[in-house]
Formats: sequence, structure tokens, C-alpha cells
Amino acid sequence: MAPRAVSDGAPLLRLSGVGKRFSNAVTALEGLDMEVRQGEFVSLLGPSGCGKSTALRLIAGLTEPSGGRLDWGADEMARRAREPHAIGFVFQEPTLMPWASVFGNVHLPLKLDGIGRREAEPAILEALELVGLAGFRDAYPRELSGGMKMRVSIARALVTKPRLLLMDEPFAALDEITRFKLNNDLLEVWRRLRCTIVFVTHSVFESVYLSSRILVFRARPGRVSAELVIDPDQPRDETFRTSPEYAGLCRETSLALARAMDAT
Amino acid sequence: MAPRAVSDGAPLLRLSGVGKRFSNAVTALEGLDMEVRQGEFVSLLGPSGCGKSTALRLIAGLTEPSGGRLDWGADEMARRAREPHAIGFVFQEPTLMPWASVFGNVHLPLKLDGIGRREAEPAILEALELVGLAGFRDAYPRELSGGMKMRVSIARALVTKPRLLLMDEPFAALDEITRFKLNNDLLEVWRRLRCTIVFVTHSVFESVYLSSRILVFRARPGRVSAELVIDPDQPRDETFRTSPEYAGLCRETSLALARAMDAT
Amino acid sequence: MSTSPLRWLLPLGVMAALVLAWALAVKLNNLPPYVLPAPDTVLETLIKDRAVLFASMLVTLRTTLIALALAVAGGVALALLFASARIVEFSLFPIAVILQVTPVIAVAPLMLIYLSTDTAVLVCAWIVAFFPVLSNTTLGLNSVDPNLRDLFRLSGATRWQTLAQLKLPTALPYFLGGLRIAGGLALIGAVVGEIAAGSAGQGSGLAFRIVESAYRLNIPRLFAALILISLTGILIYAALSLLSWLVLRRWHESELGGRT
Amino acid sequence: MSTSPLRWLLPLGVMAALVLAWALAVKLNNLPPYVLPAPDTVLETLIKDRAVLFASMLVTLRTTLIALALAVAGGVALALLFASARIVEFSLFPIAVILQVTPVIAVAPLMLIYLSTDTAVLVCAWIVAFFPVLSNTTLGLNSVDPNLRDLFRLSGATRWQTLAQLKLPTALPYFLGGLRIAGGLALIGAVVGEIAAGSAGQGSGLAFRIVESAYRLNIPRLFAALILISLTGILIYAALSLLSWLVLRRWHESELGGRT
Amino acid sequence: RAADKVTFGTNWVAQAEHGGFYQALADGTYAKYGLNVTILPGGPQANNRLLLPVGKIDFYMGANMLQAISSVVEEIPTQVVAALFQKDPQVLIAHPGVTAFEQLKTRTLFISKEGLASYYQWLVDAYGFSESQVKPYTFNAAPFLVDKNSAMQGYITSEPYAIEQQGGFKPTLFLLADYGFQTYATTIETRNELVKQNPDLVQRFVDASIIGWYNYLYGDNAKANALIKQDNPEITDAMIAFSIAKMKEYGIVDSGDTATLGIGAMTDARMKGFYDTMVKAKVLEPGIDYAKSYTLQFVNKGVGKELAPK
Ligand SMILES: Nc1ncnc2c1ncn2[C@@H]1O[C@H](COP(=O)(O)OP(=O)(O)OP(=O)(O)O)[C@@H](O)[C@H]1O
Ligand SMILES: Nc1ncnc2c1ncn2[C@@H]1O[C@H](COP(=O)(O)OP(=O)(O)OP(=O)(O)O)[C@@H](O)[C@H]1O
Ligand SMILES: [Mg+2]
Ligand SMILES: [Mg+2]
Repeated sequence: MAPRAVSDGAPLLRLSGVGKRFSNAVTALEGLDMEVRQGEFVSLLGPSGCGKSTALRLIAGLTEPSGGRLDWGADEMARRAREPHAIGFVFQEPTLMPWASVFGNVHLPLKLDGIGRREAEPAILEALELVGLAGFRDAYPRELSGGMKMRVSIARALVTKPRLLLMDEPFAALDEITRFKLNNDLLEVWRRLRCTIVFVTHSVFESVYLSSRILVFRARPGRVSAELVIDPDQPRDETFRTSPEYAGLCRETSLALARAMDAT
Repeated sequence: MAPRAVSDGAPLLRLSGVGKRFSNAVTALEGLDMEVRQGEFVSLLGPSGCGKSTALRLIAGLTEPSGGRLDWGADEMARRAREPHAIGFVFQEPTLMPWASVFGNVHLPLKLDGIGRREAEPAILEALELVGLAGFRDAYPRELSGGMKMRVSIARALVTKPRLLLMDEPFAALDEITRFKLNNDLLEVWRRLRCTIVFVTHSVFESVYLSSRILVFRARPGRVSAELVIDPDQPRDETFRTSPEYAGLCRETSLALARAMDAT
Repeated sequence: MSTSPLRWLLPLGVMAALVLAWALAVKLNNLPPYVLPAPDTVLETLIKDRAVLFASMLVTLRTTLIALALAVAGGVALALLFASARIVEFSLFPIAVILQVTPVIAVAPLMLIYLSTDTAVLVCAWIVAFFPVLSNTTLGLNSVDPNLRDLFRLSGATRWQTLAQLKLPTALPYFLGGLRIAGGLALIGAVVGEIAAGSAGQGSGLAFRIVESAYRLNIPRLFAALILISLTGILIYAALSLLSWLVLRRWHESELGGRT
Repeated sequence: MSTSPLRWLLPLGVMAALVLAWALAVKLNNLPPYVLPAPDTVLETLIKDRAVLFASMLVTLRTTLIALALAVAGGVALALLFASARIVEFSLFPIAVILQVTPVIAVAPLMLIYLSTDTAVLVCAWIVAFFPVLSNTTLGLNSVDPNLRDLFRLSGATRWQTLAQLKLPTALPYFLGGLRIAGGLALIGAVVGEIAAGSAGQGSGLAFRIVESAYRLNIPRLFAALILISLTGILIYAALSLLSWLVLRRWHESELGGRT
Repeated sequence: RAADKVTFGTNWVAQAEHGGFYQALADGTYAKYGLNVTILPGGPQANNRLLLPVGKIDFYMGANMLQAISSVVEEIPTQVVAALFQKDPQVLIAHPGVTAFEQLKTRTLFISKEGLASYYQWLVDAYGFSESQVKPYTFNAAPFLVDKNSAMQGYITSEPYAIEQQGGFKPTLFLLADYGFQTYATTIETRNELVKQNPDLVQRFVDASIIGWYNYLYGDNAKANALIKQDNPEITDAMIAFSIAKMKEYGIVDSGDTATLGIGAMTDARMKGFYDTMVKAKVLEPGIDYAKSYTLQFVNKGVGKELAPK
């Protein structure tokens, strides 16, 4: 396997002391400090309800922080990652349009970009092929299983080849084999596109396998309680998955998670 | 840990040659043979879209098979498990009523059974405590995170103390620590209520840790391709989770899953 | 959002602009009062004739509210009947449609043979108002989340429980939408009913004031009556919108208005 | 489900039962034709006077369809305007409500001053029909799934794209519900408009036939005209329901009717 | 003997055109004739007419003979027992410049649907008017006031007043009766069965009403007007005065045959003349037994003639 493109480490965006309070007085985040660097694969790990999805929405600009600041890097790359169409988002729920077929749903971001059906078809089919749904292009969302819906949503996020990919537990509803395959596919996409990925997951194994950095969140109020760095040049394959380093990293991460939960 | 109540092994229900074809000509299941015995903890494992949810819906009587037969056991226990209120179902999606609070949503099955708010309160709070949401009793579904919604749905299924519990990937949206805790809680509930559980999961580890039997499905058409039996008297605890038998069982199950996927 | 003063000030501003435009149109074109009276003339009339006009307004308002209540009762009851089985819906909807399209103006004289005047007016207003409630509620009752329906089935919910605790809450936003349509229609219905079947003379509603003012070419008074009707309509609509907001604000998108 | 013959047979059966009950009521109570003509008398009249009645029906139907088309255009256009910002909705909705509650009967004469008769009738029918389209479409446009809205925002969708590809499809079931209400109302509106502002004599619509028959106490003919109106209403409703089914059957619960 | 309870339904809100009936009620003439009368006012659309055959009211104030003949065609068992207006008050109202009836042929005419179904057909036949010049009249004179090149229908006793007040000019009036539209108007209709079974009651009502009209026109009508204003608070003394003046000026109630036969008079000759004209104008079908629409049994007896000024 070719050595992956090294991230140049310039900051893409930084959250400093960010807080998020909802109108019903729930404080989802408080004093959140985190940085995402260009070309990184960062995983967010943390207990249910600790504010991971909220953090992702803040980064995407879908909601405003109620305190603190969010700064984007100053260089060309950071500017381009903020452009519309440059951000891919996989929501925690599939969020498909019930009135459109699988093909139509995956077509959506391209269509919004002015790319017609005919022209977009190869890219759409490629994305569907990637998630193993090429045979379901004409099905409607209500005719799909839970995991299939989620895969459509993943295909939709990938089809635009985004510069910044925000994924909220994309593989939670998938069986392990499909999940492993998609893990590798995602790494491949990441390498090829040289994009930045912020990835929310509940699987310690998955986070260690995929990321170059893991941020462990603690809950109520949500903030980063630990950070683990994994050598980005480490090849990710079956050898790695069965290596003692991998097991050690997993154990370390699990411990950090357990400590984060105890802190609550 | 007390030795768990041994299932008496009498069949609760049996599916013989069951097929399910949807109106859009997708064949979800074909020639599905499986049996669920009283007091068992059966896990269904299989690739995304292979028909696990469909099988669960067939067992619950939410949909009719388009071929084959579903027979219930003839004895008293089987009869009682078919009564309304006796089946608890955790859907793959949270399926909460948007107009009701967390408390109201968990109250629902009891309310339908004629049990008022006051009377049901202890049971509801106990169930919410179990899933760690006691502090959110007055929140509305749209104010919850994905994992929290799923936990409300689990609390709702447990609150009636059902005789047959059908769970469709209940813990997929939860972090590992919460998941491990709920795994143990579920086993505790299973022991206490002496109920039968059919459990869909994508986690090989989880299925091995929890079940007394694992059915591995293959896809298109969906049917059982392998069956693994795990000693029901084996205590399930951290010792088991780190034991070589556990690792061996996981490896065996993973292999069966891989074979099921190759067969497709 | 709903407490922002803009929510009240802007509509008032728009209304003020409209009245101004009206006043200017009259002034610049030098329109005689019998074509289009100036707003101040109308206001004067409104104040001068307030006794008789407000009394009439109360009569019309009373009819409207009773008709609306009956429309809600009838529309929801029919919708429930229809929701009991699709086959009932297919069989009976044509009758509902016939009722809706029956021109009350034409049948009012026939109704008077068997009904007292007040009842006939009520029936007219009811006929006009019930259909949106029925139609929207039926649509809502049919839009239940299939997973929730399954959950209720599994929990052994009775027909009645499914109705009260699943179908009705689901239908609520649709029903409230229908209600907002029906509110205005009940008012028109009351006016048309008064025209078609109403007693005239003393103690009669705004419709009679309008027809009579028209007949006597007392157009400023006609406009005063029209303005009272418009105000009544806006009041009813505002009240129903408030109701809708109170009921839905905690959970339905249409009243959440974007979350932060 | 929609192809089952029961879907057509049952409503027809119910109608037949109604007609039978009507015939019996007339027979048993020995009602004279000027109170309630028997169905066969009405049918006879319908056949005898078919030339003049059907010609009138076509006139009314034409007005109805044009009014409905305009109501859809106007209602949707206004709903889109309102959907552009909540503040626009608050500011302009009162005007829509005023339009809705304006009794066309009362203002028709004023319209006649400036408009041709045909236009005045159309405006009357439009006023009656546009509100349900507006109200339901607005409700639908406000009921967008917030996650999908976020997705569109992220994808850099323009206002126009969000509208066309997200809000409009979401609003579709609500809009179609409003359309089914508006269909009937456009018909009543056409009839009321004809009564209020319509031309009479040759080449005029069903409303004139009704007034004329009432004047001559030719009640069987009045009923024949009423029945034509009802039939037109049912036809319009059936056509709109079919449209709704065609558009929604693949994805919206209200037209799926339970899955297996 | 207790007074007989009867209900009399009119076809419009209370006004001076109903004065005679209110007069008989107010001054006790009905009571004197052993009648306890309730007057049920009609309205703009309220149709009291059907209430007569079904027995909800006993007497109905018919507008004109066309409707009475329609009743014969439709086999409705009612008939006219007295005609209080010798002339139909229907007028065409024009702007002051118009001097001759024929000039109206080139003007826009605001005619109601009812008018179009009745007398207008006669205008077409007898004077060559056309349907294409008609715009609907909806009991609001504003369109007429705005369009100087138009004319409109009206009742001589009411619309001209509103036009004088609001338009500020005296319009030119063409009473259709003076141009050959010879129907009776403001009739008393009742059920055939009442005529047969209780002619005495009918006779008393007709006589008392006729006396009421004499007194209303020529006697002290203050009490009647008070009653009218009570039933219709909108009406003013000036309006009532205007109406009475017009009724007198044009001989609406008391002219022609009434000089010999008394108010309420009807004759077979005039009915035949009217029917033939209407058949010619295609307003009515030929061959109708129009004679069944009225009876002379209760009128032409000169009742109350002594109350008229000499
Ligand atoms: N719209 C909202 N209104 C009110 N509170 C909210 C809203 N959305 C989220 N919250 C609250 O904010 C907190 C964090 O939610 P968030 O969805 O970010 O959690 P999460 O880390 O993604 O959890 P999970 O792993 O379960 O998805 C939760 O306590 C939740 O109750
Ligand atoms: N209502 C439906 N109409 C048509 N096809 C359907 C419907 N529901 C499910 N299917 C099809 O049936 C197959 C099995 O679906 P099912 O939901 O049972 O899968 P699953 O094993 O639960 O998958 P997952 O793990 O992704 O939830 C899928 O191929 C799906 O496309
Ligand atoms: Mg989340
Ligand atoms: Mg599933």
C-alpha cells in the first residue's frame, strides 16, 4: 500500500471555548477547545448525548455557538473547504427525501450544483457501487432496510468528492463485514481526495483503525477530555488490525473513554 | 453470579420455509427455517439488507409471510407470549411520538394497558433509570441526541416486562461503555423475567456475549446459513469477555458471517 | 419569535399602508362615495351607526361561532368514520362532496320549508365550513407514521386507543390547518346563509345590513359592514392561529420555525 | 387497492341507496313536486331539458376550471411569497384573510363597475377558492424536515433550489389536500359569482337556471340543475383525488394505505 | 268567538309598499274582522313563496301575475284572490338626458335575473330590446350612477329615492305598466283549499286589507308607519313619504278599474290581455289555463270605496 499523503498540519479550523446552550436550558457543550488540521482524519468519541453531533453541526455552520469562537484557517485550502458544495455531511439519521429514488437522493448534491442527470450518472453509480447498492438505484427510501438507507446517505456525501467530510456515526447500522469494507473504502477515498474528515463513532476499534487523531468527549457539559494521536503513516490493513500496537491503542482509547464517563 | 434460569427448550415458535416478497418484487426472505425456544436469547446476525428486520416483523405478526408457515408452540407459555402486551418490540428506528415527552413515550404501552400516570410512574422511572435518562423525563424527542432517542425506545419496550422481546439493533447508536452496561442490564432483565429474546445486531462481539444461540443470515434471498450454540449456563461477565473461549467463539462467528456474505 | 413586537407591528403597518392607498385612490380620482367611499367617511359611518352595526355583528359572530363548532364536530366525526376503514371513506366521500358543492343560495328557500330561519342560516354556514375540516382531518388521519402504527398494534391498542392516542395527534397539524380555513368559511357561510335564508329587519346580521345598504345606496355603511366582517375574519383567524401555536409549538415543524 | 372494483361499486351503491331513500320519502309522504320532486321526475326533466341544462353546465364548468387554475396559481404564488420569510407571512396573511372573508355577494356590484361580467364572475370564484390552496400550501412549506433543510443549506442550495426541490415536494401532500377543498369551492364560487355578478339569459351558467327555475317555481328543473352541479363537483373531486394518488402513491403515507 | 290566527308573508322587508296591510293591523281593522294577523316580512332572497303551498303561512303577497301563472304550470294549488296594485311598480330608470322610451334600446341596462326571466322578454318582443345590452342588476345602483350611458330597473317607490339622494339628480322614470306591461302586482295569494273550505276567512282578510289600503293612502297612516319602522328600523320618514307620493302620482294602487270596482280589483279581460301579450313575447307558453291562477270571487265589490276622497 502506498504511503498516504501526509497532512501538512496547517489548521483548517479551531473552536475556542465554544459553548452551546439550547433554548430548553440544556447545555450541550461548554468550553470546547478543539482544532482540525488540513488533511486530518479526526474521530470524535464519547458517551451518548455528550454533544458530538452538536459539535459537528457547529463545524458545518448549521447552528451558531452560544459562546466562544470558531475560526477558520487563513490560507487558500481553508477558504476552499468552506465553500458550499465543499462540505459533505452524513447525518446520524439517513435524512433521505422520501419522494426521490435512491438515484435521485444521491444525485441531489450534484443537481444542486447544476450537474444534470446524464452527466452525473457515472459519479452516482460509482458512489452506489462503493456502498453496494448499485442494484437498488430505482428503489424508494421506504423500500430499503435501515442499513441500506444509511449507505445511501453515505453515497450522497461522497458523490461530490468534498474537501471536508463530516460523518455522524455513518456505519453504526452496518454489519461488521460491510463496515470493514467501507472503512477501507473510506480510507481510500480520504487518501485519493486528500480531504479532511471529522468522524463521529461509538466504536473504539473503528476510531483507532481509521483516525490519525482521536478526541474523546466527556458529557454534560460536553468538552474534549482526552486526545490520542496515531501515526498517520501507519498503514491501515488487516495486519494493523491484528497487531499488538492496535490492541494497545484500543485499550488506551477505551480507558480514556471510561475516564471521560467517570468524570461525568 | 447465580446460574441463569435454564430454558426448558420447548419451542415457542417455528418458521418453516417462510418467504417474503414485497410488492416491488424484492424477495427479502425465501425458504427461511428457524425456531425460537422458550426462554432463549437468540441473536440474528447478517449482512445489511438480508431480511433480519423483516424476520422480526414476521414473528411479531406485523406482516404476513408470502410463503411458508409460522407456527406457535402449543403450550400455555407459548399462548401467553402471543397475547397483546406480551411482546416488546424495539424498532430499528427510535419510532417515538413527537408530541409526547420522554415520560409520555415510555408510558405509552402501560397507558394502552389501562395503567394511569400515577400508577405507572415507578415502572417508568425505573426503566428510564436503567437507560440513564431519568434526568430527561420531560424532554421532547426532538430535543434528544440519536442515542438518547434509541434508549427511550428501549425503555419503552422494557417497561411492560414482556414475555417475548424483539429487539432490532437496539444498541447500535450507543457508545461502547453504555452499550456494555446495557448488555449486562439486558441479561439481568432476561434472567429476572425469564423471557424470550430475539435480538438483531451487527456486532459479532455483542452477539456472542449475549446469546445462547446465534443465527447467521445470508442475503438475497435471506435465510439462515449457519447456527452457533453457546452454553447458556456460561456466566456472562468481564471474565468471559476477556476469555480465550470468547475470542474463539467470536472468531468462529465472524467466519460464519464471512461465509454467509461470500455465498451471496 | 411569537412574542416579538414585529409580529404585530408589521401587519398593522401593512394595513395602514393599504388604508392610505385607498384614501389616496379616492382623493386623486375624485370618486363619489357611492362608488368608493373614503376611509374617513366609512369610519364616521362606523361610529355613527355603531349601535345597529355592532348588534348585527354580534348576531353574525354568534352564527359563525356556532357553525364553526358544528363544522368541527361534524367534520371530525365524519373524518373519524372515514378513517375507520378506507372502504367507508370511498363510499361516503361523494356525499360529503355533494354537500360541499351544493349552492346554499339555491337550496336555502327549500330548507325554510322545514327549518326555522335561524336553523336554516346555521345549516348554510355549516355546509360551507365543514368540508375543509373533514378533508384535512382525513388526510391527517391517513398520514400516520407506519412504524408507530405497528407499535400500537403490537401493544394491543384498541381501535379507540389508536384513534385517540395515535391518529388524532398525528392529524392535529392537518386539522388545525383545516380549522383555519373553516374559520373564514364559517363567516362567509353565515353571511351567505343570512342572505339566502335570513330573516330581515330587526335583530338580523351583517348580511342584511349590507344588502339593505346596497339597496339604499348607502355605500359608506356597506363598507362599514364589510370592514366589520373583515375584522371579525381576522380576529377568528388570529385566534385559531394562536390556538395552533399553543398546541403545536413543542413538537411540530410548522410552529417551530427553525431551530438553532 | 385503487384498482379494486369495490372502490367504484360501493360509492355507486351508496348513491343508489340514497336515491332510493329519496324516492321512498317522496312516495310515502306523498310530497308534491314543488316541495320535493321525485327522482324520476327530476331525471325526466334532466333529459327533457338537456340541451339548455348541459349548455349551462359547460359554462359553469368552464368558469370553475379557470377559477381553480387561477386559485392554484394565486394560492401557490402567495404561499411561496409567504414562505420566503416568516415576517412576510405575518404581514400579508391578514390581507389574504380579508380576501377570504369578503362576502362576494356584497362586493360583486362594485366589481361590476370596473370589470366585465365574465371577469367579475371569475374573480368571485377565485376569491372563494384560493384560500385553502394558500393556507394548506403555506402549512406544507413550513413543515419541512429540519435535517433535510440543513442538508440543502450545506449543499449550497440557492433559495430557488430549496424551494423547488425541498419545500415544494414536502408541501405536495398538503397542497393536494388544499386543492381537493378548492375544487369544490371553485364550483360554489362560480355559482355564487354567477348569482352575484353573472350574466343572465342565453349562454349563462347553471346559477341562472336555478334562479330562473325558482322564479317559475319549476322545482324539478331546479333539482336537475342542482344534480348537475353535484355531479360536476364529484367529477372534479374524483379527478383531483386521482391526481393526488398518481403523484403520491410511491412515497406518501396518505396514499400508501398500509404496507404488508 | 276567538279571532282566527292567520299569517301573511310578504316578499320584502317592511316598507311603504306594504302600508295597507300594516294599516289594517295597526288600526284594528283585521281585529274588527275577527282576524289575528301576523305579518312575516320577506328579505332580499328569503323566499316566503314556497311557505304558502306547504301551509306554513296562509296568505302570501305575490309580486305579479307571472308567478301566479307559473304556479298553474307547476300545478301548485294556489291562486290570487286580490290584486292591490293595479300597476306593477317596475320602472326603468335612466339618466336625465333620456327623453323617450325607445332611446333605452341603445343603452346598457342593469336588469336582475328575475327581471330577465320575465318582463324583459316582453321588452324584447314588444320594443326590440336585446339581451346583449343587459348587465346584471344586483340591487345596488352604483354601476348605474357611474355609467352615464346606462339605465336600470327598479321599483318606482324605492330606487329613485336612493338615486336622488346619492346621485344628486332626478332620474327619468319609465313605468313599464304605462308602456303596456299590464300585470297586476302586490297580490294576495292563498291556497285553493282555503278558498274552497273557508271562503269566509279569505273574504274577511281581503276586505280588511282593502280597507287598510284605503286608510293608508287617504287616512291617518302614522300608526302603520310606526309599525313599519318597528319591523325595519332602517327606513326613514322621508323614504316612506316618497313612496306614498309615487304610489299616488302614478296611480299604482288606485287607478283604472278601482274607480268602479274598488281597490283590489281584477277583471277577466285584463288577465286575458296580459296572458296573450306574454305568450306572444314567449315569456309564457300558449295553452296554459291561466284562469286558474286567480278568482274574482272576493273582489270587485267596492268594499271601502267610501273611504276614498271624492
Ligand atoms: N434541538 C435540541 N434542543 C434541545 N436540546 C438538544 C437539542 N439537540 C440536542 N440537544 C441536547 O444536547 C445534548 C447533546 O446532543 P448531541 O446530539 O450533540 O449528542 P451526541 O453526542 O451526538 O449523542 P449521540 O451519541 O447519542 O448521538 C443532549 O443532551 C441533547 O439532549
Ligand atoms: N416495505 C418494503 N418494500 C419493499 N422492499 C422492502 C421493504 N422493506 C424491506 N424491503 C427489502 O427487503 C430486504 C430486507 O430488508 P430488511 O429491513 O429486513 O433488512 P435487514 O436485514 O433488517 O437490514 P439492515 O441490517 O440494513 O437493517 C431489503 O433488500 C429491502 O430492500
Ligand atoms: Mg449524535
Ligand atoms: Mg434492519
